[in-house]
Amino acid sequence: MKKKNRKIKRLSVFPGFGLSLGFTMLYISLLVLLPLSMIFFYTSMMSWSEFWETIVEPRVVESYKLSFGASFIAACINAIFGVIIAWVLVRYQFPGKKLIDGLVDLPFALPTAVAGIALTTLYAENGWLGQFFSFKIAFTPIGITIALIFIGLPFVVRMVQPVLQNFETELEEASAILGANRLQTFLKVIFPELLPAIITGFALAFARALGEYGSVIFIAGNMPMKTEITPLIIMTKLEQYDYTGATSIAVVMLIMSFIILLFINGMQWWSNKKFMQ
Amino acid sequence: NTKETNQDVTAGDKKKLEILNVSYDPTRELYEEFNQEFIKYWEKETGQKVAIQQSHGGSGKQARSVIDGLEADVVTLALAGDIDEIANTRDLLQKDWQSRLEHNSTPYTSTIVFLVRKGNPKNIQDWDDLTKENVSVITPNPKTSGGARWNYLAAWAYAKEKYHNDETKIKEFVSKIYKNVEVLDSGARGATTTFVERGLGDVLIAWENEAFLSINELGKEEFEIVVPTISILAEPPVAVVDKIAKKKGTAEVAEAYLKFLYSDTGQEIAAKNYYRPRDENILKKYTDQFPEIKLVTIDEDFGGWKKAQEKHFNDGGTFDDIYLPQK
Amino acid sequence: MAGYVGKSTANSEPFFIRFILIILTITFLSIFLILPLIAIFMKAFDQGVNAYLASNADPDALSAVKLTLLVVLITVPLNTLFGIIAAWLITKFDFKGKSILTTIIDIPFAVSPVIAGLVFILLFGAQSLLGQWLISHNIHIIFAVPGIVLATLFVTFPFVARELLPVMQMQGKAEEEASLSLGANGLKTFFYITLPNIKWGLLYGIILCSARAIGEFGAVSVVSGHIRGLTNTMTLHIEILYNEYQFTAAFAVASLMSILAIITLLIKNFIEWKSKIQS
Amino acid sequence: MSILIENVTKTFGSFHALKQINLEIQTGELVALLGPSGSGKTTLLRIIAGLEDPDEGIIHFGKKEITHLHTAKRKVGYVFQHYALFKHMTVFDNIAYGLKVLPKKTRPSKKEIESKVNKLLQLIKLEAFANRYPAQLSGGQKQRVALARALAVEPKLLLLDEPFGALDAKVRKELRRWLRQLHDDFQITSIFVTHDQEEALDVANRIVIMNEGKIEQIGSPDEVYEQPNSPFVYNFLGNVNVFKGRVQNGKLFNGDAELPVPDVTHSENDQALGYVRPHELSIVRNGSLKEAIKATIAHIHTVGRAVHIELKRKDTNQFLEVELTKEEYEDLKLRTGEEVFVKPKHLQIFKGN
Amino acid sequence: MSILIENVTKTFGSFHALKQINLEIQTGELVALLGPSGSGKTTLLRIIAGLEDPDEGIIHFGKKEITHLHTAKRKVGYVFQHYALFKHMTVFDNIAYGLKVLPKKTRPSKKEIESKVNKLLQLIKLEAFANRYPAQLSGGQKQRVALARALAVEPKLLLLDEPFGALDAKVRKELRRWLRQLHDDFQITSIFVTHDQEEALDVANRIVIMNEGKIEQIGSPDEVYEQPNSPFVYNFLGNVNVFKGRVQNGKLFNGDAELPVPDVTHSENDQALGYVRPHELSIVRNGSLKEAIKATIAHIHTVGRAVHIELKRKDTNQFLEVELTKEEYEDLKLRTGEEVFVKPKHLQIFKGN
Ligand SMILES: Nc1ncnc2c1ncn2[C@@H]1O[C@H](COP(=O)(O)OP(=O)(O)OP(=O)(O)O)[C@@H](O)[C@H]1O
Ligand SMILES: Nc1ncnc2c1ncn2[C@@H]1O[C@H](COP(=O)(O)OP(=O)(O)OP(=O)(O)O)[C@@H](O)[C@H]1O
Ligand SMILES: [Mg+2]
Ligand SMILES: [Mg+2]
Ligand SMILES: O=S(=O)([O-])[O-]
Repeated sequence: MKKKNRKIKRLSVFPGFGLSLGFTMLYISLLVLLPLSMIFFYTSMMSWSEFWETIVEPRVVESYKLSFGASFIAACINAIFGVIIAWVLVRYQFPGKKLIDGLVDLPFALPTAVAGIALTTLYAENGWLGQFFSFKIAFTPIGITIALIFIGLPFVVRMVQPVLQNFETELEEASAILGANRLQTFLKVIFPELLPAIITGFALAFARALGEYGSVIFIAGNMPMKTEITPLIIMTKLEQYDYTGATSIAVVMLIMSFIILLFINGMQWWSNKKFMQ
Repeated sequence: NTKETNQDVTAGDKKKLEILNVSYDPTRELYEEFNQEFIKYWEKETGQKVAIQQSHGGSGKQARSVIDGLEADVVTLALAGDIDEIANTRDLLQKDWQSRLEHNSTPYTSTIVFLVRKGNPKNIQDWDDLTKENVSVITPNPKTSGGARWNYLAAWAYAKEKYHNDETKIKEFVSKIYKNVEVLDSGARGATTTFVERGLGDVLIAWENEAFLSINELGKEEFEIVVPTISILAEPPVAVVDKIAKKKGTAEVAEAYLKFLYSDTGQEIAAKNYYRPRDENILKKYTDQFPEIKLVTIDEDFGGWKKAQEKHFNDGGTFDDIYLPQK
Repeated sequence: MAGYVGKSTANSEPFFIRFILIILTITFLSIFLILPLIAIFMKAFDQGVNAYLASNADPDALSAVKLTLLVVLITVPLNTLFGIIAAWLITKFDFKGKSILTTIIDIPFAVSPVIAGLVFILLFGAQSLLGQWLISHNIHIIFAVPGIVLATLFVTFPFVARELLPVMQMQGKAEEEASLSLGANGLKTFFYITLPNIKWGLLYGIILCSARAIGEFGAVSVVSGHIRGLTNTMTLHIEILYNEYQFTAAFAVASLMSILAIITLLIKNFIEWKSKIQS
Repeated sequence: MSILIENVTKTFGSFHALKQINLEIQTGELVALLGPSGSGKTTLLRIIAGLEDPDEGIIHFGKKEITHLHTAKRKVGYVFQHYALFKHMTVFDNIAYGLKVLPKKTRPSKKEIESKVNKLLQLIKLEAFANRYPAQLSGGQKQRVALARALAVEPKLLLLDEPFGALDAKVRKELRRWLRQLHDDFQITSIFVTHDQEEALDVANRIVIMNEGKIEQIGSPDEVYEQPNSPFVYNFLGNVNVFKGRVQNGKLFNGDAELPVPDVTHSENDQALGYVRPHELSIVRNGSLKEAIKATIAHIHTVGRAVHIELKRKDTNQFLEVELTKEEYEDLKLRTGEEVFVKPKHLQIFKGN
Repeated sequence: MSILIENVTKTFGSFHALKQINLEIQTGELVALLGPSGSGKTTLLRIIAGLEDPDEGIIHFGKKEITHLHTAKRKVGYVFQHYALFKHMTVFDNIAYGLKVLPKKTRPSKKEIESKVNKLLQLIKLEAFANRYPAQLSGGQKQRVALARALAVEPKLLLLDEPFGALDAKVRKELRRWLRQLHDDFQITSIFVTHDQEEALDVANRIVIMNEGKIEQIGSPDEVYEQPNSPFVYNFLGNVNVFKGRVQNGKLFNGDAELPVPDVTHSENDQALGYVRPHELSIVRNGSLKEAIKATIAHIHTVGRAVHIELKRKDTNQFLEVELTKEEYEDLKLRTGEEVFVKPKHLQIFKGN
């Protein structure tokens, strides 16, 4: 007697699927998707050619180069030093380690404008650090990069740290027993394991740096075609009551960031797929 | 203290009268003093208590906030253009708002001067000196800062006179000045900081009232003010945002508030805060502070804000020409 | 001075490499974190302790502190609730579009704070239909506390969820299933089993979320309206002070925020230390 | 409580984890689910517990159909593979949990709970450990706590998923004995999962052997060990020597050997597999070349009174395993490296290859 | 390569993990380190591999002292308990790793590496899996890859830490056999850690039994099983029945029983423990009340030709375990619940309690 059951299938023994799905979707829709849709809505009021002209204007293009370039370099530096810092914080013992570990999150908590002003104080030509350099730091792309390093610093460190903490030391030992030296072990065994975390941290730092405004404008110099970042251009458009112009550039930035995040997620998914199943 | 008065009233009787003055950045001390005087005045006149809320920010941003729904009863901004924008995009006040009060609806004015380092080491006396090759100039970006637009137009006015309206030469002259600009901060305060704190630049182009402020706040011993031969009359206008005031039932008090700026008390307070009062008598009292300069006006020399904005500051305007690679 | 915390001798680097790496770390962090922090405090005390105290006791400063705390008190619980529910949804159930949902949660990290503020202006501003309706009904969202709350919610949105996701994923479902099989209902299971297990991760997320909520500037600046004593948060108050040439006062308030940040970080370290002791 | 499982099917995506499972378990039985990894044992247990919904089929507890009843209402005791103890609760609180979450009306008083938990603590001999946290217990102790926790709610049905999975052989043995006693004392129906053949044979009244989502055989330990009904079961239950070849004239042709086949119900010329357990092989010094297999002794080791001998066939180089008693072994005086003959006493033939 | 370990001591903080370890291992031996959890097996192995530095003592490989030589230079093969395969490398790359990281001068060419790895893949029968990642392998396959990886560098010494820890009984058996063969083929010295008594007895040439950081006994499997030199070893190696009591007049007084003690080198009135393995007990239907123990049969189960019988003593309620051959069992016609008498054939006495 084969009996097909027609009752509604439970999704899981865990309760609250409908409720949590509903709440999550509602919250995300109201708080993220609906507001974000506005920039697409405003942009759509432009014709395609207007849109195109706005986003490829030489000053804007120059600012993309600067923003993407400086963000990329900052994220790279954060990736490299993030790994070193995470390594030192996890593996070594030295006085003041706890303090340093705690301070890593500071850029999240400090108002970005304050950070910008403080960094400018340090790196201006007559600043504490700036005076020791023969070249200008503040008001050049270098200064911008420094501000972006500051605000993105926690991402890589905090992503790599737990992975390193949970790293099976046995893998390192296996490598050592097989005759590898420390550098070989790091490059061939440890680094590949850290890579997903580094990439995620890099992506988040990069995305945040692209959008950063508050801390950068103080140290940027804001010279058109030279040290003008894209978020500043957006602000400029707003000052001219050009909402659609501002949103169209914002759309470009958002889509690029989104693609980067998606790409990173895709890579993660791909590597999981490859190694894990 | 304004703050306490505000709170008193907010907490006080039901028929509370409250107006919001949306202003631009460096008017805080001016209005802090003025509001107290006005509250006293209004209570004496009508027996009503009025509370005044203040908002400060970049002029353009403030205008945008009003357009987007910030319920200002009065706006006291840096540029007529900003108030025009409010009138145009949302019809919150009539298009001819500027003719409703005396002196172009500008109860106080200012002008553009130079701030140089003590002793004026580069011997900067006039606009010509800013075009010299070894002079480094600090001024904010006219695209993001309302004040900076006055700077630009002042330079333009000087060149216009010098080159007798030869547009190419004027442009070349202004362009030379801006080529000397080392840092183009997004706002006036940023520029001042760059000049004062970072020690960058030989000269800061600034509003007269801000130049005084920064000397007073940041060091009388280190800087001095240089007045050029020609400058522009900077007219920060004021207006009642009619529709909002009407809705809130504050039209009367708002109108009175602005009119009070023209009173002796108001003019005196403006002068004390380094704004040039419109009232001749009071201005005379402060001649030490406000030397005479030949001042052009935006209406006469530039055909009003709208035209000036379009010609110089919109995308593709003369300011962009200075920075964009020549085609 | 440079000891090694690892397990085995085979896994340690030569002394000079350890030394160099530690020096590199300290130098890098000094340049990028500690010096800026010192700069802030130096500036804050530029005019002495009294000026410092006065700046922080100014009624505008106090009302800014109050508003900031109010915003934190509203946004952090809301985002915490969301974070828990979203993490529950994503880790306990399988459904289509899960990975997209997870990516969407990341989006606010990638949006410029200025844009984050702007979108709320575009949505609720007087130029939109919704905004006009709101104005005609005298409902104030932007240029009032709700707007500031919304913008802060947006910017701090991913923190708790992001913190909880890996914790709950690692946690697995076994203990909850055990609880259910012992007859406990969903709510009891959540409060007795799930919550105690994720509490440290949750607190960590809450602290990061609070830190960002306190420190947020760009987005809040756009929607605030900057009305003195009403809609200025601490960061906006700092901006205004700065714009009025009151640098010392600006940095005094900023140093107050750094102290707040450092306190949250201390709490976090304390929590981590405690959770280490527990396990 | 008796359990009836009818036509239960479960898929994960396109993967069939369970295929048409039918199983009846009597009240008081102790049934072992045995099978290789991935054969669906856990899935079946989870479906019985209500932690997973079957795609098809129905389940009865006693006379009641409970196919879709929520797990919280089934009142089964479930002991999870990795214990799933509540890490943040003491041993006492872990055991008391099921009582504490009862609805107010049916919940025992605090005192009653306490006395009940204390009784259970006594039963699992962990009275002194009541206030420890799971992290402070050894594997065997954790296991007992998990059991006590499941028993606290007085379930009619106890489900155990690889309860002794990660334990030391000695501890394992102890717990097994303890489980059987417990089961006898409480007279509850129990199903336990294992992939350890010996454990299943040792503990259970009845064994259910699963493979690839299907039930291969159900029977008493003796039945499944002595009369496996498929090569899979033969292979899976303990050690076995396999002879692959062709059946002809009542003989299995394998390598150089021709092994006599007891009952020739098999059609001639069939490819076939002959199965012999190690104790069903004997070693002789001289054998007729055809009926015995020539092999070299590779390894000898003694466990208790059994001697395990590993031999390498001369003809195919394959290994054979023989189990002798100590007496037999000493009689033969076997030594590593020696050449001997191996003879199956009993050969079970299955068709196919 | 022979290994000499002299007076090796190791502490972690204030905890003594190894106390004065002395051990000599001959070239080609396969030695099992056996002991309960926490007894220091892994620590000893790690010290031999150079992963841990001893606090005291010296270690020789052959004639060379290598106590402080860096692990990378010891050229030992080490198989970790949980395999420690490189997750992001394929099976091929895992095995090739040790060759690829050789200094340029001594590194074989790419082709040589390839052919060597392929040979190893053939050896572990995973040719078809060369391009898989560890996550795509079953436990047994992973294990073999870990072994191949260790063998690739042609170590003179192979160290294995619980190599079969987490595996299925059947897979385990297979791998054991394979390991022994490998060991014989390559003639390398091997030390492997286990906590499974049977495994140690099955695989090793010699067994080292450890307890609390000390070596309890060293000997061949037969030696340690048949002649344990301490109660600990007796207890630890497989099943044993313990009789606790007082020795008087050549008898052990235990419960109601008076069990004859073979050699009375023990002083009278001593508290003592008597140990009997299950196969050293016999069951009789009638017994003199004093020399035998009255007990009820609690459980019977058969594995192969052995029958395990569990009995509950009438006097002390303790459990006894007896192992009979099938023939003996069938002769006696025992049934669960029956009352019988149990008699030790051989009683090993240790002093103390
Ligand atoms: N949630 C799931 N999603 C997809 N496949 C699943 C899921 N749960 C189990 N499976 C698959 O179903 C099959 C049976 O799994 P199950 O856990 O029942 O095996 P098992 O017999 O308990 O094995 P083991 O001895 O390894 O525990 C496995 O192949 C497993 O991969
Ligand atoms: N790095 C360490 N720090 C402190 N104690 C340690 C460390 N490594 C091992 N120990 C302790 O030393 C003792 C011996 O550990 P070891 O790992 O050698 O045991 P084992 O015999 O291998 O046990 P198992 O069978 O559980 O693997 C244990 O009590 C363990 O807790
Ligand atoms: Mg399972
Ligand atoms: Mg170990
Ligand atoms: O200060 S921002 O967050 O807007 O950069």
